Amino acid sequence: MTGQATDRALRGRVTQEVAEVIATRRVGAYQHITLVAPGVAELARPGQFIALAVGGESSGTLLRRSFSIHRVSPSGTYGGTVEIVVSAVGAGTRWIVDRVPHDTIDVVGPLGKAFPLPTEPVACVLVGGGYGSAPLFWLAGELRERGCHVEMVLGAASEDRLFGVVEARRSCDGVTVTTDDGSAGHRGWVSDVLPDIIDRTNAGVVYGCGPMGMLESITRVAEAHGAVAQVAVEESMACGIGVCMTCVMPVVGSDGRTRMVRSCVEGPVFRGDRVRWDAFDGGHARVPDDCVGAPKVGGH
Amino acid sequence: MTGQATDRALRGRVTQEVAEVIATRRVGAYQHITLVAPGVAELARPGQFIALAVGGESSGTLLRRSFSIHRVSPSGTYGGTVEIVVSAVGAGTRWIVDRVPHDTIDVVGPLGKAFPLPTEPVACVLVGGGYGSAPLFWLAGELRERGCHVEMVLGAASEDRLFGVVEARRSCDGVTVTTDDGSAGHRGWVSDVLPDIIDRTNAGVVYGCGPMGMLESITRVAEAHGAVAQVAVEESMACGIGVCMTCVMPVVGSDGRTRMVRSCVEGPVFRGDRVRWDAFDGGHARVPDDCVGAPKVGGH
Amino acid sequence: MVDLSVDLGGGHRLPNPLMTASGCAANGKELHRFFDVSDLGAFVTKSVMADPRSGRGTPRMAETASGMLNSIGLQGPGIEAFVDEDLPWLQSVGARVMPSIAGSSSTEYAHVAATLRASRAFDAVVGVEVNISCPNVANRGLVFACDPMASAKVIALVREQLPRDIPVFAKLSPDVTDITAIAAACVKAGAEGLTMINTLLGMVIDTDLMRPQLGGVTGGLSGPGIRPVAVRAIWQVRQAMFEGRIPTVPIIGVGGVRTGRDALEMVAAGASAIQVGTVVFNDPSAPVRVLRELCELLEAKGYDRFTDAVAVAHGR
Amino acid sequence: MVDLSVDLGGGHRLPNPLMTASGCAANGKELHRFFDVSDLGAFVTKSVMADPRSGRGTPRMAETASGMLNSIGLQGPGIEAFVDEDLPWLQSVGARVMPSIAGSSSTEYAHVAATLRASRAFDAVVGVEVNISCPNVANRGLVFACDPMASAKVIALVREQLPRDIPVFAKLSPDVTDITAIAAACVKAGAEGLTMINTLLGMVIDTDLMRPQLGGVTGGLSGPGIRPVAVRAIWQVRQAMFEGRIPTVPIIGVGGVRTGRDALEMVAAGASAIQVGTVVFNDPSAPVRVLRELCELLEAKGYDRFTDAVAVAHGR
Ligand SMILES: Cc1cc2nc3c(=O)[nH]c(=O)nc-3n(C[C@H](O)[C@H](O)[C@H](O)COP(=O)(O)OP(=O)(O)OC[C@H]3O[C@@H](n4cnc5c(N)ncnc54)[C@H](O)[C@@H]3O)c2cc1C
Ligand SMILES: Cc1cc2nc3c(=O)[nH]c(=O)nc-3n(C[C@H](O)[C@H](O)[C@H](O)COP(=O)(O)OP(=O)(O)OC[C@H]3O[C@@H](n4cnc5c(N)ncnc54)[C@H](O)[C@@H]3O)c2cc1C
Ligand SMILES: Cc1cc2nc3c(=O)[nH]c(=O)nc-3n(C[C@H](O)[C@H](O)[C@H](O)COP(=O)(O)O)c2cc1C
Ligand SMILES: Cc1cc2nc3c(=O)[nH]c(=O)nc-3n(C[C@H](O)[C@H](O)[C@H](O)COP(=O)(O)O)c2cc1C
Ligand code: FES
Ligand code: FES
Repeated sequence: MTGQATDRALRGRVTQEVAEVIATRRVGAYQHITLVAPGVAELARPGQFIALAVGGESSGTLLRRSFSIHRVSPSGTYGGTVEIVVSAVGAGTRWIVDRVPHDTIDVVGPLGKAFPLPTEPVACVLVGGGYGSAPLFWLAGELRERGCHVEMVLGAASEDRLFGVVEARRSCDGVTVTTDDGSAGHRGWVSDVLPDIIDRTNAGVVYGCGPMGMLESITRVAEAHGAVAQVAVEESMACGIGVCMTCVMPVVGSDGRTRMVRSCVEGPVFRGDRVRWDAFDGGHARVPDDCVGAPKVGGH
Repeated sequence: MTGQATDRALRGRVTQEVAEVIATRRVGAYQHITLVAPGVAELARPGQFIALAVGGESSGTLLRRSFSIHRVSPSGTYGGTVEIVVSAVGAGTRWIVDRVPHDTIDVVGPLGKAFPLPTEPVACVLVGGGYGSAPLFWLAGELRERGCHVEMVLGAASEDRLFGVVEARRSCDGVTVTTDDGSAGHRGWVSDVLPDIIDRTNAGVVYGCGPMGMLESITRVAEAHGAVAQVAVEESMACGIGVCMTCVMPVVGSDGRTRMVRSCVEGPVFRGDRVRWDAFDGGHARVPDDCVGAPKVGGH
Repeated sequence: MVDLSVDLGGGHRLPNPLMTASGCAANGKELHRFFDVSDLGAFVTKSVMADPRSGRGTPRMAETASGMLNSIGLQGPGIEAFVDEDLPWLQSVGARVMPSIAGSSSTEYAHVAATLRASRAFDAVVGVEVNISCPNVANRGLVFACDPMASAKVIALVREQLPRDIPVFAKLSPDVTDITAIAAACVKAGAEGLTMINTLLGMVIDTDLMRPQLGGVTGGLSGPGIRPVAVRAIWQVRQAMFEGRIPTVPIIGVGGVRTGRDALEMVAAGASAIQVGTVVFNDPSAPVRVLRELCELLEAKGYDRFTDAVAVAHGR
Repeated sequence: MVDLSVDLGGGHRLPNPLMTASGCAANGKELHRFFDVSDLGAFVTKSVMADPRSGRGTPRMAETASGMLNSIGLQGPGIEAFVDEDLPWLQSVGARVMPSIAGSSSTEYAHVAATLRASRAFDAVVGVEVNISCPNVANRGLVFACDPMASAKVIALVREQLPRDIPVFAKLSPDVTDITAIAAACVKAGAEGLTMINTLLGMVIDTDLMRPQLGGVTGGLSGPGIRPVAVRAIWQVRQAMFEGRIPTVPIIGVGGVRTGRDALEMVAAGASAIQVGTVVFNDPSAPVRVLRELCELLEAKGYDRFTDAVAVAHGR
């Protein structure tokens, strides 16, 4: 455990509650779900996530599923609500999108570190890949409240996998859309349009949320254009609360040394230039040889 | 496998279908559920049962739960329906009673042997313990169609655990109710009132469905009063279709020899005097020493 | 269309790699009500011993998380009744049969194999599975499959009784420190194939009665919950074959297969055929459903032949 | 009120029998956000080795039916950091601590035990759990727990390093042919207790990529799906104690406990304390929930003392 960072993460309060689904609707390829979860709603910050239990008391699916918090409303008719945007890819997410209003889901959250906010009103670019845009609108609002100029880039494979284009136009100072197939906006990747936007706005920070490959290229582009990248990663997580050590990835600490750190408590948001992108390969992450405690030649 | 009996059981046709719940309502301590299952409805006979899968595709509960068929309506607005009466005792039955209309349940059935019907119009007494009465009303109707005088005895621990008293009055020539606590009808057991009813009606057959202890006493009383007992047993079943050998009990065959027979295909209805009641003890059934293939002293 | 056929030895080309698992399908008639048992690559029957057996008292089952325990105690009609009634019936419907045989001593195994061989419907047999997870009366009830020497002796004696074109499959128990050692002993003794895995020894306490739930106290754990153990066993033994520590023979994978994906998982780990056991209790037509799903998956992945997918996960 | 207290040796009376399982609760701070870790009978920490370790590459987990596989590779800060930071923190919140220690050689185990013993917060320690499911570098990577001799050597060396009033618990692997043989070797070498069971060796193939899903190829299977194996292991070892084949020592039960009923099951089979592992990932406050449920069950059954329920299922 890398003392300082962990302690900071652990100071954040967390709760577990049985949340009622009060609304669920299809948005393109995704399901937008609103949960009554006053405890989470009160504590959460943009960039944090929640972990949902799947199935009932005798479910064979033991591990929780993690979702970025799209938005919270700390109070309302039903008490505080939390919204998430879910892409149904496997049995767990299918179960979640099949819930109807009044069904309940067990929620743990808010989890992880939030996006750090700049202390000065610098320009920011927010880049979301697919449902990765979900946490960015809330972030955009907070940044603009601090006087930041905020532009957003939304990218996806195709139009139906974009999330929140209309909301982006409402909440940001500029929006650029890219799709791999050209079905909406520019044909291509977010990294094609990002350099110009950073240069044009003279952005100080680029926030990113989406697939690993995209986060790596955001980091590269940001660096090349003089901005800091803050990226929210998505690793397989067994516990989401920092106790199992399954969600680790190699990250360089403030002392310059690489450690396998837990993305659930020390992330999911990391400074892009701290992530050891060189260690990732097709869903696997190697332990870099210079990592603290790495197996020596001849093996542990 | 005891050749003949099995072959007969296996000639019966069976189907597997995804049934929609179209009605579900509380009746005393039970849940009365109506399923659209045209295939089962068409094939079923009184005394047979269905086996329901529990939970969804990733359920940790693998084994089906068995329920006597309460009633079938071979056609109707929705196609054929099948009704069951469920007592929620554990996780599986709780899941089943929690289904709401339009939910679906995977059904296999009809399973097992039906109650044999007398070829002559003899008087019959039908004895149901708790939800054990569920299959008897349908049976009563068939018996009366054949000109049999039909009386029913319904017994339970308390009034809320009786099922179908009103329906019994409608479908039978006489109804007697007993409860252990006297909250309805006679205080006491069905075996207290049964001798008189057999004698009075000069009954030739006593049909029984309920807990093991009750079935044993029905058998004893019927024998003592010159009637044949036909009892539907309820053993733990892993498959319900005759392939696993978990549901066996010691039963005497037509050759006078005891075998461990499968209650799911050679039952659930057995002639009471064929069941080796002496082998049962607190939920366990021993293999009688004279059973075909019983372990010899010194072990197999 | 993917070519699903597979040759497990003896020149019997099976039309596809899907089988029932011994003891989870009885001897055919029951499942034939749900699907045509001749649609399977082979039908594996309930382990049969020399004499009729009553099996154990009840309860014989306990449900567990994603699985179940059983303690049937090898109830069955004995080999004579099996060859007189069950095998001819399976032959009459066109099934390819893999009888599973068992014994309390190595000579009992040999006797059962000899009786089988001499039977009139033996033509339907495409292989014999030897269930060595039986208590060995000569060795204080230690199961054969836990001891390489005892396992080898059974296999050698059974091998002698059967014609050369009938491959013998040794069915291994996972309850051992090193499954590759047992596998090696069986193959060296003449097994032309291995079936993996039998159930894990387990136990459930009935907390209402505060006593063991099964009449037989302990029982065999099966179902999807144990699949990772089966995949690991198949992988390890297949790896040992690649490394030359065991001669290469076909492996039949069994343990918790519920879907085509699960079957493919075992195939990629090294199985040349797949048995579906406990999941039949959940879905009586599971073996043919799994076959269909496996076929669709192979097709989607661009395989022309099922056999090209066998053991592909090694060395990736 | 049921008296839940239990004495696991060394005169440390624990207020209740519920514990975390090593590696499923980190070293306390994380779970302390959900419940007060001093409410547990003891807090079992992540197995710690001599030096800092990065653990294995990722993916390190695969979900399985009613369970999961992990291949963490004993990531940790090393014993120095543990005694400087983690143990004092646990002491500061009033937790009773059962550190879990590990090594690649018996001398590494001894060194870790010695460092622990010499540490300033050692007062918080009520016992030491020795995780012998580690690859033994001196023996071609065969895990200690698979070999009675290697297990005994580790236990004897660790025992020597620790004061008499600190009971040593050997944590056994179920992946052996006869767990009572390993248990006997450990107790004879000085273990005052046994923890059963560690994970089962398992494997999952990623059928999208057609390669092992875990970076470490094989992994440890845990969760409710394996509970019957844990209950059986506890039962067998406890039975061997009743029969005088192993000296009687307390058993800590672990493996798939999800509810108070599950805990009671292990208790009835012979466990004097219970650890909750994987289920914490499903429900972060599971250890205290299970304790509450266990207490309610004991109360409903009319037990005055928790210890009266230990091993009651034997001989019924
Ligand atoms: C911090 C974080 C934030 C996330 N935010 C969102 C979001 O806002 N919207 C959304 O749709 N999805 C999000 N995901 C991904 C989501 O958690 C997975 O899609 C989901 O876990 C898949 O579960 P499944 O049962 O459908 O798939 P399966 O493939 O059946 O899952 C099997 C196992 O793998 C894990 N797994 C599979 N895919 C992923 C993945 N991409 N990331 C992490 N674990 C995975 C599952 O959790 C489970 O343990 C997020 C993941 C993380 C870690
Ligand atoms: C032929 C037959 C007909 C039945 N008819 C009815 C009916 O009409 N109405 C009704 O409410 N119940 C009926 N039952 C009993 C019903 O199947 C059980 O109550 C149910 O299986 C319990 O499941 P559970 O998950 O709620 O309980 P759990 O205790 O969680 O079940 C655990 C395991 O034990 C088995 N089991 C538990 N209790 C019984 C039992 N009493 N009989 C058989 N298996 C059991 C379950 O099937 C399951 O495999 C019948 C059983 C059989 C065999
Ligand atoms: C009820 C039951 C009975 C079984 N009987 C036998 C048997 O007679 N012979 C045998 O080799 N295996 C027997 N098995 C083991 C299965 O064939 C199979 O190896 C094991 O259950 C794992 O596969 P599964 O998870 O698909 O069931 C039996 C399993 C069950 C559940
Ligand atoms: C992610 C994970 C990490 C584990 N790490 C350790 C460990 O470091 N030391 C150890 O003795 N056991 C370790 N275990 C095993 C558990 O302590 C426990 O013995 C096993 O998981 C069975 O219990 P469960 O089913 O309740 O998890 C680990 C288990 C998991 C799931
Ligand atoms: S998911 Fe368990 S430590 Fe991060
Ligand atoms: S329940 Fe399987 S044979 Fe009867």
